[in-house]
Amino acid sequence: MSSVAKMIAKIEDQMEAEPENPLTTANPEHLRMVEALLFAASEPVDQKALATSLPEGADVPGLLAALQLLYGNRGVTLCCVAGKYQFRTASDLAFLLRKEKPEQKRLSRAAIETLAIIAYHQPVTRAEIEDIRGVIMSKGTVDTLMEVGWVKIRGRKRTPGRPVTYGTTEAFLVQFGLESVNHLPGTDELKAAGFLEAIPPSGFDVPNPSDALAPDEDPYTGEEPEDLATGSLNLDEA
Amino acid sequence: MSSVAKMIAKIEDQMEAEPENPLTTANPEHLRMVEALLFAASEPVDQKALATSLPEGADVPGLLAALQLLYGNRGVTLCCVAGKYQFRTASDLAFLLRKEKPEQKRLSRAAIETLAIIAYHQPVTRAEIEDIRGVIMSKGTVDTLMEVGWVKIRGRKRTPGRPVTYGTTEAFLVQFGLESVNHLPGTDELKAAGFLEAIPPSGFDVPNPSDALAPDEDPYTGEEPEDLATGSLNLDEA
Amino acid sequence: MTIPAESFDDFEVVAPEEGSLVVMVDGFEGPLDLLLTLARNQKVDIAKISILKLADQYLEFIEQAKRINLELAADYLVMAAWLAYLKSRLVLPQEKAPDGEPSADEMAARLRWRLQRLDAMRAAATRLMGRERLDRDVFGRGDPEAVNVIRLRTYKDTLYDLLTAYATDRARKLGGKAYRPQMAPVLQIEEARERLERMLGKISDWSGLTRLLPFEWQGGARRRSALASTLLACLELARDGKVELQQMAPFEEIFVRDRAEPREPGPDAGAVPGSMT
Repeated sequence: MSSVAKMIAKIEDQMEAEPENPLTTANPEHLRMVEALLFAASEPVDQKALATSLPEGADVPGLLAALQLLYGNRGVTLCCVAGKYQFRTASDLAFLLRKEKPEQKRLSRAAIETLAIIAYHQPVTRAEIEDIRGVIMSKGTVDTLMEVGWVKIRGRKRTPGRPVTYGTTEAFLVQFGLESVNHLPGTDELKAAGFLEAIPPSGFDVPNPSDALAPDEDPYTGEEPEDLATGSLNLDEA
Repeated sequence: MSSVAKMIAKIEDQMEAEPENPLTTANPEHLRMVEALLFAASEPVDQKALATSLPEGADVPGLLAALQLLYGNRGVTLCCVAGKYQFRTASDLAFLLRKEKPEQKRLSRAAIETLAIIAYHQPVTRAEIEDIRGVIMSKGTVDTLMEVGWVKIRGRKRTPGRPVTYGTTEAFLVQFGLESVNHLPGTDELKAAGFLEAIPPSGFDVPNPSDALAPDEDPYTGEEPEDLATGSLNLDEA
Repeated sequence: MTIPAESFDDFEVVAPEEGSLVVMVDGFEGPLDLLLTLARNQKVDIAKISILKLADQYLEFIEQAKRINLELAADYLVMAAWLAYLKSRLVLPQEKAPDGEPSADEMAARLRWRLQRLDAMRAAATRLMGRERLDRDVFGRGDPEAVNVIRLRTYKDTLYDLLTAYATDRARKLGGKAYRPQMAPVLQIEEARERLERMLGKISDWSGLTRLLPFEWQGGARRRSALASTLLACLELARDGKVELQQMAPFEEIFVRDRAEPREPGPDAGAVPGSMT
C-alpha cells in the first residue's frame, strides 16, 4: 500500500473509530467553503468572520477541526494564531521556500593584502600584519576574511599577552587553487612571473609559509576570551 | 456515511481500481512538497521550477496529476494556466468570495471584441482587426488592452510596410484560466468555419473600413512606427 | 424604424431610442455592425440571409438619417454606395461580370461571410468574457508566503590578485618606489613624426615650423629638442612626398605645407630659394 493510501486509510480509521470525529460530522459543502475562504483570505480569519460568510447554521468550530484533521500530515497545514485561522506551509518544508541567489564579489584592497600577508607569514599576529602593511588594521578586515572562511585563528604566540595567530584555511587553498600553503610562489618565482620588479627593494624576502605549528606557537583552544586577547595585543606588542 | 467519508472512499476506490492511478504511484513526501510549493506561491509555477525545488528524480507530471485528483472536488483546485500550475478556489464558490474583492474595471465593447479577435487570430495586424470588425480602430483600444497587460506587440508582419502584429500575453491566459491559446473556447468550430483563416485577398470587396477615412479624421501617420506601418499596409492592399 | 440592439453581458450597448437616430448611430460600431444588427432583424440564419433585403434596409436607414440632417461618418456612406451598386447588380439579369470583378452573387456571398465572421467573433468574445476569471470568479492564494532569498556569495579573487596584492604591498612598504630611470627632456623623432602626420590635412597652407611645436614643449632645452625633432620629422615627411618645405634665408623660419593642398605661391611668390622638396 502506498503512503498516500495509508494516509487516507488513517483518516478513515479515525472516522470509524470515533463516530464523533469532526470529519464524520462535517458538512462537506461547508468544508469546501471554509477551505476556499481561508485560501483566498489575505490575512488570518477568525471564526466570526467565517460564520458571516458561511450559510446560516454552519458549525464553524467543527468545520475548522475537520479541516485541521484533513490537512494533518499534508504539505500545507491549518494554523490557528491568536484565535485566527490560516493555511501555512508545513514547518518541516520551510526549506523549500528558500531561494538561493548567487552573488559574485571581490575583496577590498585592504582585505586581499591582509589575506596575502596572512597566507605568506602564517602564523602571524595582528601586530605583525600591521607592521608589514605599515598601517593599523581596521577591525573588520580580519573578521571579513574569517567570515568568508579563508582565515582562521590557528593558535597563540608564546609572547606576553599571548596574541592569537592567524592562518589560512582549507577553503582558502580551494579558492586559490593551491595544494598547500608551501605551494605559494617564492621570491624568484614571483620575479619570474612578473609580480616583482627585477630588482626588488632590499630586505624583500618571502617567508616560507607553513601549516605546522611554529616553535613559539600554542594551538588555539579558545578558552581565553578571544576579544580580550586580541584587544590587549596592541598594547603588549607596541 | 457522511459525504466527507464518501469523498475519501471514492479516492480509495479509484486507487484500488487503477493501480496506475497517479495517487497510488506518487511519492507522498514529494506530493507534500509540491503541495507546499504551489500553495505558497503567488504566481503560477511551471514544472521546471518545481523540478529544481524537488529532490532529484521526482516525477513532477505524476505528482501534479496526483494533486489534481486529490483536490478534484475540494474548495481549492489545482489549475493549469499558461502551461503553469496554480491553486485556485473552486469556481462554484465564486459567490462566496466575490464580495470581498473590488469589481474589475469594465472594458468597452470595442475593447472586448478587439481582445477576442487578437486572441483567436494572433498574430494579427491592426488592419486585419479593422477588417473583421468593419470599423476603424480608435486609437485607445489596443492601448487599453496593453495597459491591462493582456495584449502585447508580438512582431512585424513580412508584408509591405512591415506592420506590427499583436498577440495575447501570459497574464491574459492566467486571467482567463487558459492553459494556452490553443485552449480558447470554440477554437475548433471557428477554425472549421474558416473564420480564423488569414483575410483573403480583397478584390472588389466589401468596403474596407480603412479605405474610408472620414474627412475629419487624420490618416495614420502618427509618430509611432506601428501606426505608420499599418497605414501603409492598407495602401498596399487597396 | 427601430433597431433592437443585442444585449451582451459585457457589452455596453447604447440602446437605441425611438426617433433618436443620433443615439442609434452612436450605438453601432461602424457600418458592418449596423448591417449585422439589421441582419439579425431578419430572424434567419445569417448564412441564408437575403442580401437584397439587407441592402434595402440599410439604404432606408441612411435615407432616414439624411432626412433629419444627421451627419453620418463617411464609411457609412461608402457602404451605402457599395450596397446600392451591389443591389443594382443583383436585380439586373445576370451578365458576365466586368473583367476581374467577382459576380454579384460572389460579392453578396462575401458580405454574408464577413457578417458571419463578425457574428462568430462576437460570440467568441462573449464566451471569453464569460469564462471564470481570476480575482472575479476564482481566487489565488490570498496571502502567499514569501520566499526567503539566500545570497550565495562567491568571490572572484584569484591567486593572481593575491600575489599582486602581496608583491606590490611588500615592495611599497620596503623600498618605496621601484627604480625608474629619469627621462631626459627629449622629444623623440618618431613621436614628432606621428604628431605631424596626425596634423596633415589640418595644416593651413604655408605654416611656420615654430608654430607647429607641441605646447608642452615650449621652454628652453625642451623647445630646442622639440624644434630639432620636428624639423627632422618634416624632412622625413618631405622625403616621402607628404609635405613641402621652404625657407627664405638661412636661420629664417621654415614653412611647411601639406602636399595635398592646392598649390599656391609661397610667402615670397615665385622665388623658392630654399626649397627642400
